[in-house]
Amino acid sequence: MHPQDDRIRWIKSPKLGVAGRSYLPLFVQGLTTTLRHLLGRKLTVESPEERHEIPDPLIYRGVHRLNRDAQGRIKCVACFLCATACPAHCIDIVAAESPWPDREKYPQSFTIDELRCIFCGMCEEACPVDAIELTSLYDLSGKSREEMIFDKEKLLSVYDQTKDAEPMRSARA
Amino acid sequence: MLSTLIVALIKIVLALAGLMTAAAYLVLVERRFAAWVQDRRGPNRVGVPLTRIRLFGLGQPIADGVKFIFKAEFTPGHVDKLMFFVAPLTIFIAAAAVFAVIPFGSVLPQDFLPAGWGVSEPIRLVAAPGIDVGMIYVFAVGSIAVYGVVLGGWASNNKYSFLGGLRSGAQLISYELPLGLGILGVVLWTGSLRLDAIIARQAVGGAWNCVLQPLGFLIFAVAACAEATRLPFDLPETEQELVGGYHTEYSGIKLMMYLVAEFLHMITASFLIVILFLGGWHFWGITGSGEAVTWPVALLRVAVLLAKVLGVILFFMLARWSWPRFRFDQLMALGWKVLIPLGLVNVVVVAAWAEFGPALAARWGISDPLGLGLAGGAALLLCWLVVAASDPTRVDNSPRRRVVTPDQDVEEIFN
Amino acid sequence: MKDSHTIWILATLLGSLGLWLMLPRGGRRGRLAGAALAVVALGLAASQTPRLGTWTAEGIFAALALVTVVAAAAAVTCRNPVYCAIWFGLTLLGTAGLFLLVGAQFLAAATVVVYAGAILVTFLFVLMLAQPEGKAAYDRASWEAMLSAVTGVVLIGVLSITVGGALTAPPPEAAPSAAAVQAGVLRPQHVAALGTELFGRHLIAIQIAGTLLLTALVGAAVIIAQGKNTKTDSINSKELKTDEE
Amino acid sequence: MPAELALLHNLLLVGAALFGVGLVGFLCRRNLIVMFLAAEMMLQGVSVSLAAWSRYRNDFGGQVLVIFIIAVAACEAAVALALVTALFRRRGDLDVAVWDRLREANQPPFTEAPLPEQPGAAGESWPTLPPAGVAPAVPDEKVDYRRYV
Repeated sequence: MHPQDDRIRWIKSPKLGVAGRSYLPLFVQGLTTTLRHLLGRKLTVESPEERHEIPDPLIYRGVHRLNRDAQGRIKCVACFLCATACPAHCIDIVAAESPWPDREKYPQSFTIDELRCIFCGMCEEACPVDAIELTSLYDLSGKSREEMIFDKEKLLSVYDQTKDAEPMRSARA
Repeated sequence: MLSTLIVALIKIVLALAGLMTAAAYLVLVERRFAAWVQDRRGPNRVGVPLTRIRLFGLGQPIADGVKFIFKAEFTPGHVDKLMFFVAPLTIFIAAAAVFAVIPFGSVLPQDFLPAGWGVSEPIRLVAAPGIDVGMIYVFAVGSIAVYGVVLGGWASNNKYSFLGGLRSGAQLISYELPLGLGILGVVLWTGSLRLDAIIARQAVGGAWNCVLQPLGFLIFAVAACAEATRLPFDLPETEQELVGGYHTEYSGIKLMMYLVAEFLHMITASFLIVILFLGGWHFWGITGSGEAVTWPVALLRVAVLLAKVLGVILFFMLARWSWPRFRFDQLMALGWKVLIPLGLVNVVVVAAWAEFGPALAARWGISDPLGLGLAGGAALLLCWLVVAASDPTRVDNSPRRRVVTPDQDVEEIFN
Repeated sequence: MKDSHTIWILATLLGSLGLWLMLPRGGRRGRLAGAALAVVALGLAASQTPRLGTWTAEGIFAALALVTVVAAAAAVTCRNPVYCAIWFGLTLLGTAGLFLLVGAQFLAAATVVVYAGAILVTFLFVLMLAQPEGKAAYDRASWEAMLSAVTGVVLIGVLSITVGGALTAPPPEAAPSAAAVQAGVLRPQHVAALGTELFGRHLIAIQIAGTLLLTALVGAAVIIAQGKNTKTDSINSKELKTDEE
Repeated sequence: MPAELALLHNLLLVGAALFGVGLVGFLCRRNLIVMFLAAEMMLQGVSVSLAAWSRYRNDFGGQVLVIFIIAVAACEAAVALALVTALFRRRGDLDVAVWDRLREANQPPFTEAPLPEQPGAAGESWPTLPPAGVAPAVPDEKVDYRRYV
C-alpha cells in the first residue's frame, strides 16, 4: 500500500502529560498487572491426571466411531457419502453385499487415516443413517503411522467405549 | 602458605559450583516465574527419573543440561571456525571470572580449623580477597565479555547474528558509562574500591547507599539491567527482529555457554546492586556491623546477602514481563541523554557533600548521612522532574509523508 | 660478554628474517618457517636474560612475556584485520598481567577497561562495518616488508644490548629491598596511595588530561559530523517532514 | 644480579620487543586500523617499561605516567578513529595507498603490485544464499518512504 493512500489512517501516538512522561504511573501499572497474574489462579490443566473439560461432548469433534444398531451390527450401509464428502480423503471403504436382509450393502472394510483427518465433521453431516460420528475423545496417539489408520473393528470399539457417555445422534431426543 | 592456598582453592570451587548450580536452577525459577505471570504452571514434571516422584520439577535443570551436552553440535560451513569456538568461551570465562572479587558473605571465624594449619585470621568469603581495585576489576572483566558477543556475531557470518553482535556491542559499551558514574558516588562516599569495604561502610553507618544516593542507585540498577541484557533492554537477541541475535548459529554446548553466561551476568548484576546499594550482608538488628563475628552471625550474614540477591533477581524476572522492550534508538537515547547526565549530577552532589557536607550538617544539627540522603533525594526528585518535562528520549517516529510533486525524481531526493 | 653479544646479534638476524617471512607478502609461503625462526630467536634472546630467583616468579613472568610478545607478533603479521585486533587484545591482557606482576593493580585493570573495553572494541566496530568479510587485497601486501622487519628487530636488539650493558656493568643504583617495596608500590592500600599521588603532586596534569579528553571528544564529534552527507540531513529535517494529523 | 634488577631488566626487554614489533607493524601494514593498532602497541611497550621502572624505583611516578599515557591513548583513539571513518567515507577503502596523492611532488606514485591469488578464496565450497538486502526493482512511486526515518 502506498503511503499516500487515502485509505490509510495515520494514528498519532497519544500526547503524555508530565506524569505520563515520568513513566511512574505506567511503571506501576505494568508491575501490578504482572503481580496480579503472578498470584492469580492458574489456567493450566495438568493433562494426564486432570482431563480437559469439554463443555458439550455431543458437538465436540474428536476421534470417529462407527455406530452399531440395536442388534449390535454395524450401522453403515456403505453408501460412500462420507468418503465423498471428506475434504482430506482419509476415509476408505470397500463395500460388499450385505449378509443381512434389511440393506443391500455393508462395508467389508472401513478405514480412516486419523493422521490425514482434519476433524471437520463433514462425514458426520453427510451420513444418511447416522453411522459415523465424531466423539469427544481428543487425545489419540500411536507409536507408528500404521497404528493411526483405524479399521472397522477399532472404530466399532470406539463406539463401545463411548456409547454410554455420548448416545447416538438418532437416539437423542 | 599452603593452608592459604587450600582455603583459596576451596573458596573458588565452592563459588564456582554454587554459581553453576544457581545459574541452572535460576533457569527453572525463571521458567516457573514466567509461567505464573502468564497464568500457567511451568515445568513441574521432571523429578527422579524412572519413578513418579516429581519434586516440583527440580530435575528440569539437570535434564536441560544433559540435553544441551548430548545434543548434536552443528557448526555451519560458513563460519569462522576459530572465532566461532573462542567467542562463547570468552564470554563464559569472563562471566565466571567476575566472581573473584565479589564477596558472598563477610568473614568466617577461623576457630574451626586446627591451630597447626596456620590460618591465623578470619577467612574472608571472597575468592580473591587481596585485590585492591575490586570494582575496576569487575569493569575490566565485564568489558572482556563484550568480545564474546561481538566476535560470536561476526564469526557466525550471518547478517542477523552480525547485527545482534554489533547492537549488543554498542549497548554494552554505552551502558558501561552510566554504570561507572553510578558507582563513582559510592566509591567517593566509601573511600575505597573494595567491595567488602563498601559493605562495611554501609553496615557501620546503618544507612544503605540506596537511601543516601537514590539517583545513583536508580542509574546503576537500570544500567546493570542493560549490561545483563535483561528484557527491557534485551535488544541483542530480540527474537522478533533478529531471529536469535548473536547466538543464532550456535547449538549444543556452545549455546549453553552463552545462555549460562547470560544468567551469570544477571547474577553478577544482582550481587553488585545488593553490595553497592542495598547494604550487602547488613540488616538492622540481626547481623551486627563489626568485623569479628561468631558462627551464627557469620552464617546469618551469608543468608541475608543471598536472600537479598534472590530478591533482586526475582525483581528482574518480574520486570521482564512487566514492561515492553525499548527500541534501539530509545535505548541509546536513554543511555546517552538521560543516564549519563544524571550520573554526572549524582557524582557532583556526592562530591559536593563530601567537601562541604559535614560543616553544613553540623550547622543544621543533622547527621552526616541524613544530610546526604536529603540532598540525594532532592537531586533525584529534581532530575526526574526535569527529565519528565524535557522528555529527551522522545523521538518523533510518526510516518513522514512526502510533499514532493509526483513527477520529481525520487532517487534524486533520497540520494 | 663477547659471547652474549654474538648471541644477541644472531637472535636479531634470525628474528628479522622470521618476522619478514611472517609478514603478509602476497602469498602464504614461508609463514611457518618464519614462525619457527622467530621462536628460535625468541629462545636465544630468552637464554640471555637474567633469572628472577624463584621458580614461580620465573614461570609466571615467562608465561606472561611469551603471551605478550607472541600475540604482538601475531597481531602485526595476521592477514585478517579482525584477527589482528583480537591478537592485540591478547597482547593487552598479557601487558595487564605484567602490570599485576610489578604490583600495578590499578594500571592492569585500567588498561583492560580502557584499551580492551573501549578502544579495541570501537576498532572492531569500524573494521567490521567497513569490511565485514575481512578479506582485502591490501591486507595481504606490505610496504617494504624486509626493510621494516629489519629496522624493527634491529631496534629491539640494540635496545636489549644497551639495557643489558647499562643495568649490569656498573650497578646503576642499589635495588630496593623487598621490605621497602612491600611498604612502597606493593602496599595493600595501593589505589589510595596512587590516588593521593595523582591528585596531589600531579593535580595540574590531571586537569590538563581531563581537558584533553573533552577536547578530543568534541574534536571527534566534529570530524565525524563534517563527513556526513548533507543531503541526507535535509531529508531528516524540514523538507520532507510534514506530519499530517 | 638481584631479583628486583633482573625483573626490571626483563620487563625492559619485553617493553622493547613490544615497541619494536609495533614499529614493524606501523611501517609495513597498509590497513589504516591495523597501523593504528601497531601504534597503540608501541605505547604499550613504553607503558611496560615505565611500570617496571616504577617498581624498581619504588615510586608511583612511573605508574602515574602510564595513567596519562592511557588517557592520551584514549583521546588519540577517539580522534584517529573519527579520522579513519571520515577517510573511509571519502574513498570507501581502509587502504593507506589510496591516499598517495598526498605525497610530495618529487616522490613516485604508488603502483599496485599484482598479488598472487589466495588459495581457497575463490572456490568456497559451502552453498551460498543470494545476497539479502538488495533493493528489489520497485517503481518510483512505490518507493519505501521510511528509508530515512
